[in-house]
Amino acid sequence: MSLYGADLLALLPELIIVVTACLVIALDPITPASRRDLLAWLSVGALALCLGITGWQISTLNVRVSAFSDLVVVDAYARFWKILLYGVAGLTIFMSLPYLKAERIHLGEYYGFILLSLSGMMVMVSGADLLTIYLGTELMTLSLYVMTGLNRSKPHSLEASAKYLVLGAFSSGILLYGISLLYGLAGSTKLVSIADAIGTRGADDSLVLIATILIAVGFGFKLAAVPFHMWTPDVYQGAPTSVTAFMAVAAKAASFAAFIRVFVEGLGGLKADWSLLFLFISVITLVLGNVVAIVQTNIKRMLAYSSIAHAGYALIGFVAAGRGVGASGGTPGLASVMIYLALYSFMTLGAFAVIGMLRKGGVEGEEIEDFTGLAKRQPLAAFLMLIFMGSLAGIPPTAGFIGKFYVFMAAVEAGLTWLAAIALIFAAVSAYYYMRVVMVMYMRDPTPSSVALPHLVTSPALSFVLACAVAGVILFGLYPDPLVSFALQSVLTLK
Amino acid sequence: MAVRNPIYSALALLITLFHVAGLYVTLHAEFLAAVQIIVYAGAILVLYLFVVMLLNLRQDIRYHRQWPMAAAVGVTLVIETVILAAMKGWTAPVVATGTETIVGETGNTEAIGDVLFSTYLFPFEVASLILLVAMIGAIILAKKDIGEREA
Amino acid sequence: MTSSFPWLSLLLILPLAGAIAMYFVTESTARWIALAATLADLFVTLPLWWLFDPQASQMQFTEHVAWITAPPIYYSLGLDGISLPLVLMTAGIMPLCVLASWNAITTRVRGFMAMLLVMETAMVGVFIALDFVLFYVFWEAMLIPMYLLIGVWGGPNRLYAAIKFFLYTLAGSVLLLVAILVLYFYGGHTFDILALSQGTYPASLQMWLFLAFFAAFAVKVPMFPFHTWLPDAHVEAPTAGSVILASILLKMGAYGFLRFSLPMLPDASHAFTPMMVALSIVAIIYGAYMALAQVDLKKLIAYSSVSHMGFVTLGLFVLNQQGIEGAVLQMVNHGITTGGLFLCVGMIYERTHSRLIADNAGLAAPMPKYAVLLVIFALSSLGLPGTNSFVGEFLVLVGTFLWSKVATAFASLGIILAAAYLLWMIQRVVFGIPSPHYLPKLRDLTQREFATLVPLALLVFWIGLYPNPLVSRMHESVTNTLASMSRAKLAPTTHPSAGGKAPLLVDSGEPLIIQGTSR
Amino acid sequence: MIPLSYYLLLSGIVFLTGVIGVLLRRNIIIILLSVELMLNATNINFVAFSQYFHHVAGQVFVFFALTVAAAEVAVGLAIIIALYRAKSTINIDEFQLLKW
Repeated sequence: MSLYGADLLALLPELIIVVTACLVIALDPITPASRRDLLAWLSVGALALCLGITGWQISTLNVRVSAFSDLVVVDAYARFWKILLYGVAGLTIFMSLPYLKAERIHLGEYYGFILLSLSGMMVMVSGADLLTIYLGTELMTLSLYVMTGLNRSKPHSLEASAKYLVLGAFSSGILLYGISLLYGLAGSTKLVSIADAIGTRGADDSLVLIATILIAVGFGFKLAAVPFHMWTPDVYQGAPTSVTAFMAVAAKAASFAAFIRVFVEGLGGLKADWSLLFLFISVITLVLGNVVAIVQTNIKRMLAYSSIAHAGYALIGFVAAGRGVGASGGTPGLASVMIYLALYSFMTLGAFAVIGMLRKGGVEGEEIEDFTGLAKRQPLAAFLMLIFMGSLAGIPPTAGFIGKFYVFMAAVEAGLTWLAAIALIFAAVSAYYYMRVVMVMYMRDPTPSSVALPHLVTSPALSFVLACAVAGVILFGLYPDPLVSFALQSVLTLK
Repeated sequence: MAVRNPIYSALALLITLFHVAGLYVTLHAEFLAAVQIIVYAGAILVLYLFVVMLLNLRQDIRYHRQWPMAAAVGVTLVIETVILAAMKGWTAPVVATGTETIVGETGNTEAIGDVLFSTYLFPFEVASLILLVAMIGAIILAKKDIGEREA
Repeated sequence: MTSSFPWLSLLLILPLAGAIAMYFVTESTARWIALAATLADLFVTLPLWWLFDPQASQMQFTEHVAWITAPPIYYSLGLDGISLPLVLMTAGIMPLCVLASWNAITTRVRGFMAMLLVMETAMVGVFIALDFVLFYVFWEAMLIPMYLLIGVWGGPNRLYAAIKFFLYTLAGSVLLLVAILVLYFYGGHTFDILALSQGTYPASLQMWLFLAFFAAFAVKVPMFPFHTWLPDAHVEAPTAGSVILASILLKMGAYGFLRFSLPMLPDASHAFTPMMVALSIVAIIYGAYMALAQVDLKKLIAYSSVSHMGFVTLGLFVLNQQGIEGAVLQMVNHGITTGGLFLCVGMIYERTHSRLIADNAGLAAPMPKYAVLLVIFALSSLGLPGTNSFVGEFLVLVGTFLWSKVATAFASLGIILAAAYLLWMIQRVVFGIPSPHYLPKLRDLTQREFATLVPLALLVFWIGLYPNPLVSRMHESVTNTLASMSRAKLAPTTHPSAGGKAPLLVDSGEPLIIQGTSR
Repeated sequence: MIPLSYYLLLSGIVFLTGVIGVLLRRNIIIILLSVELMLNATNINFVAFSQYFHHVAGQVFVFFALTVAAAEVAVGLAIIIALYRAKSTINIDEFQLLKW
C-alpha cells in the first residue's frame, strides 16, 4: 500500500496548484521578460486542469472524503467553493495580464503568489481541523500581503500592505487565542471533537463563550465585518486593482467558507448565541458600509465599503441559518450565503476589470470623476459598468437581485422579516452611490479643461474577463437554477 | 512605563521569550523550549533588532492618537474577562479519548517528530509553503529595483 | 381559455428583440427599427381585443412554464379584463412615443430607442405577470431604463430629477419584496398571484403587508404625500419619457392596488379605506390647485396628473363595482388624454424651445390643426361629456356617492378646478396674443405629428361615446376581484411555522420550502 | 505541580498586554512586537493544555504557530524596510491606520 496514496488523490487539485506555483516561481528567472505571458498561461492551464478534476470528483465521489488523519475533508461543500475559487483565480490572472504590464510590475512571481494564495484558500475550505484552517488562512493572507505591496510606484501600495499585515497579524492572534481556548475545552482542534465537547459541556461555560467571541472577532476581520472592517478601504484602495479584485472576491469567499464550516460544524451547539452576535454585526455592517460608501470619491474605496456592505448581506443569510427552524434547519440560509457570494464574484470582478482598464494620462484612473462621459467614448465599457453597478445594487433581472432574493427569503423564513426590511431599505440607499457612477458615465460631459482624458486599455484577455463576468451576471440573473441547486446540494454535506 | 526606544522593547520581549521557554520546560515541552529559544530569540528577535538598527529609529512618540478609545476598549476587555471568569467559573476540561500520541512514553522531541511526519504531515507541508511565501515575498518586497525589471 | 399560441410571450419578446437589434444598426435606421418593433407589438396586441372572451372571469391567454425550482417560481403570464385595456393602451402609446421622438432626439438615438423598447417589455410584463416574483422583476427592471431616459436625454435639471425618480421608486418598492416573501410563507409556499389572492391572512399581518404594498404603489401612482418626484421627472424627461411616465408608469401603482392589495388583503383594504379616500381627495384638490398656479405647461399637466390619478385611487378604494370599473376606465383615459397633452407640449417645445405658457400664446391662427387637437385633449382632460374622461370620472363619482356623499362633494371640486385651470390654459395658449418673437417659429403640424395625435383624439371620442365594449370586457374581472374581497375571512393569527403545513398550491419537492414544526 | 489555571491566568495577562499594545502604540515595529506577545500567550495556552491532556497535539500547534510567526515577521519587516525607504517614517499615524 502506497503511503498516503488515497489521501494525495483526494487532494490532487491542491497538489497541482502548489506544484505549478513552484514551477512558475522557478521558471521566472529564466524566462525573458517578453515571454512572461507564458507563466500566466501555465497557471491558467493548471487551474483548468483542477477544474476538470474537481468536476470529475463531483460526478464520482459524492461523499465526504477525509484525508490526512481527518485534518482535511473533501466534500461537496468544499468543491462548491473550490470551483468558485478556480474561476475567480483564472479570471484574475486574465485581468492581471494587461494590468500588470500597464503598471510596469509584470513579475512572474505574481502568478506564483496567486496560486499559492489559492492553495491556502483551498486548504481553508477543506479544513476539518482548526489547525489546517488556521494555516490555510495564513498562507492565503501572507501571499496577499506581498501582492498588495507589489506596486511600489503608487504611493499607497506599500502603506496598504503594511496596514493589511498589522491588522491581519492582529486578527490572526485573536483567532489563534480563541483556538487555543477551544483546544483546552475539547482536547483537540478537530471540528468534530469541538462539537462533541460543546455538546457535553453546554453553552453556559464562560470559557466557551470567550473562545467563540474571540474566534468570531478573528473571522470578523477576515470577512471585513463592522467593527473589524477598518483595514478594508485602505487596503482595497492601495492594492493593485487586480489584487483588490482577487481579495474582494476570492479571499472573501474562502473566509466565508471556513467561517461557516467552523461555526456550523464546530460551534453548531452555540447557534443561539452566535446568531444573536452576528445579527448585530450584520446590521451594523450593512448600515455602515452603505452609508459611508456614499461619501467616497475614489471608486476603489467606494467598492471597498460596498464590499463591506455585501458581507453584511451575506451574514444575514448566515444569521438566518443560525435561527433556522424545523427540518430544513439552516440549509436555506447557508445555501443563500453560498449563492450570494458566488453571484457577488461575477459583478465585483467585472467592476474591477473595468476600473483596471481605465487609464488617465499614464496612471490608473480610479476616481469616480475619471469616469466622466465614458459612455460617449467607450459606450460598450460604460454599458458593462452599468450592468455591474445595477447588479451590485440588486436591480433585477441581474444576478445581484437573485443573490439578495435568496438571502432575504432565508431571513423571512427564519422569522427575521424586520431584518430583511432594514437590509432592503439600505439596499435602496446603496443604489444611490452605484447609480452615481452611472450618472457620471452617462449624464455628464467631460469638462474641456481636463488635460488627460481617461481612456481604456483593452486587450483580448480583459475582454474575456468582462464577457465572463457579464455573462454570469445576466445568465444567473435570468436562470439561477443550476447554481441554486448546486448550492443546496453542496450545503447538505456540511454536518 | 513604556520604554521610548524600540530596541529596549525588543530586548524586553527577548526576556519574556526566555521566560516563556522556561515555562515550557516546566510543562515538559523540552523540544518547544529549545525551538522557542532558537527560532524566537535566535531568529525572529534578531531580525527585529536588525531592522530597528538598520532604520536607526530612536525617537518614538509613544502613544497612539486614539489612546483614550483604546484604553477604554482595553479596560472593558479586562473587566469583561474578570466578570465572565468569576460569574460562571470554568469546569475542568474533558480528557479526550482521541488517538493522538501520548507524551511521555518516548521522549518529547521524538514524540513530536513522530506525529509531525505522520499525523500532521499535511499541516507540515502547508507550513513549508508559508515559509516559501515568506521567503520569496520578503525578497520581492525588500528588493530595490522592482519597477525596472519590466523591459 | 388557454390559447395555444404564446401571444403574451411574443408581446414581451418583440420589443426586446428590437432593443437588441439596436446594437447592430446605424443611428438613422434605429428610428425605423423602433417604429417597426412597437408597431409589430401593437399588431400582436390588437387581435387579443377580439379573441378575449368577455364572459370569462379567469385569466386568458395564460402561459405557465417553470422558471426556478427552489423556491417554485414560474414564468406565468395571463390577461384578464383589467390588464387587457392597460396592455392595449401600452402597445398603442409606444409607437406614438417613437414618432414623437423622431426629430426631438438627436444624440445617441440607438440608445434612446433601445431604452424605449426595454421599457415596453417591462411595462407589458408588469401588466401580464401572474407570478409575484416575475412581476417584481418587471417592476424593478423599469428603473434603470427610465433613469437613463430622464438623465441622459432630459432637460437642464435632469440629473436631480433622474436620481430623485430612481430613489423614490426604488425605496418604495424594496418593501414590496419583503411583503412578497412574507406572503410566500403565509400563503402556502407559492408566488402564484391567483393562488395568493385566494389565501387568507391574519389581520395584523394584512395591515403590515398593506403598508408595504402601499409604499410601493403609492409612490408610483403617485398618491398625495409621495408625489414630489413626479413634477420634476415629468418636466425634465424628454417628451417620450413624459408620455411613458404619465400614460403607463403611473397606472402601474393603481394596477398594483387593484391586483394585489384588494384581493389579497381585503380586511386591511377595508380598514384603510377612509385613509385612502382621504388621501385621494387631497390629491385631487391639491393637484388641481397646484396646476392652477403653474406657468410651465409640462408642470401644469404633471400636477393635473396627480389630480386625475386621485380619481383612480378614489374609485379603487370605495370598493364597489362602479368605482373600480370607473377607476380602470379612468386609468386608460388618463393614459390617452395626458399622453396626448404631453405630446402636444413636446411638439410646441420643438418649435419654440420653451414650455412656458407665456411664450406659447395665441396658437390658433398660426397652428390651427394643433390648436384643435390641443383643445380636444384639454376638454377630455376636464371631463367634458362626450369625451372619455367623462365616463370614467362619472363612474368613479357614482361609486363614491354610494360610499359617502361628502366625499363625492369634495371630489367634484376637483372637476371644477380642472375646468378652471384647463380652460384658462386654453384661453392663453390657443386664443392669446402670440409673442412676435416666437411667431416665425410656429409652423403647423407636420404629417408625422398629425399622425401621432389623431389616433389618440379618435380614442377620446370613441371611449367617450361608446365605452361599452371596454367596460363589458372588464366587468367580469372586476366582479371577480370584488368576489375575492368579499370572502374576507381572517386567518387565525399564526406564524406558518407554528401551525400545520399550509396547502401547497404549487407542488415542489425541494427541501428549501419544507417548513418546520416550531421555533 | 503548578495548577493549570495559573498558566491560563498568565497567558490571559500576556494576551491582553499584547492586545492593548497593538491598540495603543503607534510605532509599527512595536505593534508587531505586541502581536508576538499575543502569539506567545497563545502558545503558553497550547502547551499548558497539551500537558494537561497528555496529548502532543497542542505542542504541534505551537510548532506551527511559531512557523507562521516567523513568516509573518519576515514579510512584515520586509514591508517596513520598503516603506521606510519610500516615506522615511514608520509612524503609524502618518498612514492613518486604525481609523474607526
